[in-house]
Amino acid sequence: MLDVKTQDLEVNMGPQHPATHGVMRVLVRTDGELVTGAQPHLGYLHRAAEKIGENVEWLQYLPYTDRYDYLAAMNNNLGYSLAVEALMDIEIPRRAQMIRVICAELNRIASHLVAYGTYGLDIGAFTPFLYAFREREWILMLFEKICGARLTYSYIRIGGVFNDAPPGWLDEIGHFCDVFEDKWREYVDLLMMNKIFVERTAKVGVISKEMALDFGLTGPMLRGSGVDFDLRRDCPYMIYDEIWQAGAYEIPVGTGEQGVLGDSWDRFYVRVQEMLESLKIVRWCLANIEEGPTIGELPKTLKVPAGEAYVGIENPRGELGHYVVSDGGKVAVRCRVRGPSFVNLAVLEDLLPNTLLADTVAIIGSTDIVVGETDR
Amino acid sequence: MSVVASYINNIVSGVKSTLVGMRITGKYFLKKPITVQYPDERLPIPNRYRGIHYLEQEKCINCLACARACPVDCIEMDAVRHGKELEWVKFTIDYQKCMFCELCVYPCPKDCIHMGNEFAFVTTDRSELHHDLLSYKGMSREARIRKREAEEKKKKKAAAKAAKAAKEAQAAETEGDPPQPTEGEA
Amino acid sequence: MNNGNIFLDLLVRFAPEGTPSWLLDLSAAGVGVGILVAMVSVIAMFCVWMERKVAGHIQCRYGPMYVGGWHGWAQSIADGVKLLLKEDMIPIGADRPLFVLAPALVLGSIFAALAALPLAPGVFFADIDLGLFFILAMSSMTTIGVVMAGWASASKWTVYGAMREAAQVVAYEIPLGISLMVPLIVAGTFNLNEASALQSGWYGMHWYIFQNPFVLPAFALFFISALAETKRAPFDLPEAESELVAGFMTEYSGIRWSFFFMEEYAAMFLMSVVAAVFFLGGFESPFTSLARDVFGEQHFLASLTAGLVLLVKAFGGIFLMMWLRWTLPRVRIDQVMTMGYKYLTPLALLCVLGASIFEALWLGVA
Amino acid sequence: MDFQALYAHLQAQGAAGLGGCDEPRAKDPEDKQDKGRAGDPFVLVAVEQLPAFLQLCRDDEALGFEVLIDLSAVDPAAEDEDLWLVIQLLSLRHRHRLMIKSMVPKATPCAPTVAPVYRAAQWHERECAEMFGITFEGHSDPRHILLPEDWVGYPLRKDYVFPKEYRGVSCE
Repeated sequence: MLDVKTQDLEVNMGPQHPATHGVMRVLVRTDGELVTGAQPHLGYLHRAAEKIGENVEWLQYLPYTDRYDYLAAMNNNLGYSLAVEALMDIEIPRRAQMIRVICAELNRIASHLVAYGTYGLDIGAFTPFLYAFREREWILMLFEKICGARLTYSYIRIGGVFNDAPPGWLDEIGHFCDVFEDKWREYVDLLMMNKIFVERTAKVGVISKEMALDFGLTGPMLRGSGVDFDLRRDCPYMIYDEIWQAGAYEIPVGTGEQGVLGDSWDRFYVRVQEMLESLKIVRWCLANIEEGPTIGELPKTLKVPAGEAYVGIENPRGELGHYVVSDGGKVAVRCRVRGPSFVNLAVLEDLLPNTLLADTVAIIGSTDIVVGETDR
Repeated sequence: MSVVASYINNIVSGVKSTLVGMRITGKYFLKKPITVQYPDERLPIPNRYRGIHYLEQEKCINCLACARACPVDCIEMDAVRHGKELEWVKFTIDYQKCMFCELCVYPCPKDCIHMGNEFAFVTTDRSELHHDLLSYKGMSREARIRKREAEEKKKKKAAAKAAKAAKEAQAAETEGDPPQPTEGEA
Repeated sequence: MNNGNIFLDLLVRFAPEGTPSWLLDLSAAGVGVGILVAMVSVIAMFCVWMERKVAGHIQCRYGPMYVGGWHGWAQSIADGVKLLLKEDMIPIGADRPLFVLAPALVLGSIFAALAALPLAPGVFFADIDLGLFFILAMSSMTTIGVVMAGWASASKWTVYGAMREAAQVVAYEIPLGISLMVPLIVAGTFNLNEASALQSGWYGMHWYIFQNPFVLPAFALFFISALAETKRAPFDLPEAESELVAGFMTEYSGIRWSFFFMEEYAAMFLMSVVAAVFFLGGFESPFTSLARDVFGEQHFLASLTAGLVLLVKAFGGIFLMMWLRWTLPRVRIDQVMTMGYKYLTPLALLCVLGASIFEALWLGVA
Repeated sequence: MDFQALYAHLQAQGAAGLGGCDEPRAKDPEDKQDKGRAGDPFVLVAVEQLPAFLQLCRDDEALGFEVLIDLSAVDPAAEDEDLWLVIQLLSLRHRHRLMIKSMVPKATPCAPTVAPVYRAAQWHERECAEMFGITFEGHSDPRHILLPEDWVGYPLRKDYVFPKEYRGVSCE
């Protein structure tokens, strides 16, 4: 028999490649269409956020938190604020907590909409992307009304939120919730249940439960592998526990409905379902919100007692952890950010080999990374 | 599921989901687009929009609170103080650095720096991004008048004081007391 | 008498006495090619504009709106001018002759294929008895150009694109050819003019898809195969912009790139016309038959109506292709192969079998 | 389990390298210098014993820490002699967290890799190594992750001096 052997081809996917969602490089080794090895290279967007955190005052760091996961800046603000508040002894007014939850959950919807749209783009469907952005635009407009920015909100601050909701804002959200549910149905019909989409994503990039835990995956990546764990319910922060007790939302978990448990489709469907659950949380908050102050009693200059605290919150992409160390001064000693994208991306090294080149794109898309966060 | 059944099922589900998708895209094809033609039409900008700053210079007291609050140190301000009145030298924001976080707005004790709704800030020259917020340099007319009035008042006061002191001195002299050291200043 | 080229006819009629016949032939060919190139370019440009508008409106936006005034009708012209003026770049490592030749080959073969298309009853560039055969052969030639382009660019992405194209076209030529055999069985001719004329009964509704129950499924199979042939989504794997950057044309820019672009739309038009002629009645429709009755068989208005009917049908097909493109995700290469070999080919063969049996019984009865 | 219970359990299990714990406390009103300590409690573990300790944390049924959430380091001050290696663990089953801290002397910044216990640690260790100059012994892929391979210095150390230029590009 003839022993025909072809040479492996090393292809650089990125730093400028449509499928890497930013400036990330995956060095892919291929044998024809078959990927035999992959190595992610990061750091193209490294902006030294942690070092900046050690050089600016507590409150001044807030705008920098917007910039690591720029698709979910509200959640980043929230994570950082909660971490600093864990060191301080302040009471957050209830209305502020409600507004925080509304903003965080709306931002989660917006973030998942981008994830949905860009995943469609990776798979080759362009139209769902623009439909998703249409609704995201609405959310961004709502944010624009409450805080004046569309992407880098710097809205949720240490001690509460910067502004109270403008008049009529909550009603607009109610309207959005009603419309969004119909649109959500369309997303599912148009892309999630499309035969080609299912064929492209089901049984592709299967992450078993053990693998997910070993790699420290969190968020939809973990739940897509069938692990029923959500920080909002299981390590509750703010008023999420109350909302859970009220039975307002559920935690979607991957079921392996279209293929194998833990495949790309499962991960994705978890995200899509989460949009609806977030909507329920927003609805609950709208029904229960009361008048009141939106910021706790803070000294004029922010003083953070010495100590260290780690607070992890459920970011759209997983656990966003802030580990802050203070020596009682005006500036943090250490401001560690545990970005979920960074951790979730590590799984690629093991996931990509022995898939097709087109699957590579599908798998990278299904991890739903934001490069601003992996590189910080 | 037997092979044949799954074969047929694949065809049916493929055709069906394609038709479902085409129904949705077809529906939107017939609807009116939601986008606006940007330079001709513009979306309304909310009140809280964080655009290019504007300064109520009359109110500003040059306290540097905004400059200190700025995470990127992009605000530079300088004014010479004449009593209560300010002679403005500069108040610049470097929009190459500014990240529109609004942190400069909150600490202002006089509520005089705001973020406006202007966002298109296109230049061909980087130095133009160094934006001066001052509407006038030096002192405003009102401030000058106030300053002059204050100075006149001061002069009058001083004159009155001097006159008073002189009177007192005179009185003291007539009383024959030794002169006091404060007299020399009058 | 029609000798296969109306331009030659016209020239013979108007040329001065004593012109040598080779000159007449040559000039007729030149005029024909000129008109063909112009026509195809206009159609391709219109298709590009149409694609952008269709995509826009499907995605809740307008698409081009400024250039030219009304709904940006001149956008394609402006783009064409821009592409002409762009720097012509050839990568250093590229195989220069092949790199230059590839777009020309792609565009040339698609033009050659388009030459066999009828414009109206009796109006055509070339009346070829094996017209369909010629079209299929010529449109397959584009693959060679694409593979050449992919190889000559000296880039890894382009090689991927080229290999995908080769594999895909080889797989889909088969169901494409077989599914076309179904209307051929009904029609009994390869000639596009004749095939169209054979559908004129039933007040212009005697289309092949109504003549035989197996032609309709064959039409669906043909349409899917044609999508793959023309590299249209969901089979746009050779380009696959999210995977292969831009596939085989990654390294092309300027006017050379626009040749590939034009080829895509010309191929769409070609396939739509073939579909219209062999499945959807060609020139025939109630309007055509009405026009024929009113103006008379040879009147130019009747011909015009027929030509317009074909054009409308062709653009209907193109619209369907666009609609599909903006609805569906892209399939993976192995799924493309599965679909071609496991689904389309056997189903097309079944259709041929069914159509043959039906035709035999029908003829037997009649 | 709350922190006290966790700590008691760790002690009962004789966890390798366990060297005490630290809990937040209020400011001592007597002592003017004392700032108190806010935030979360943590356990101190000898750095050489980290893999064995984490192994216990992962495999012990009552502890059940399936996930290593974070691994990073802290340089408390330029004059301090130790770096802190801080690990966050999370148990999905029992819904509790644990912060682990190890002192890594700046003189010999070495720590054993914990990637064999938790695969998640691999990338965190790479980041930690380039940012703080901690060598993780036995690490399978000791390349830089965020910084270029030829980056000089450890940026998150407090005594780090910002470079004037990098490869001819001015950084000022």
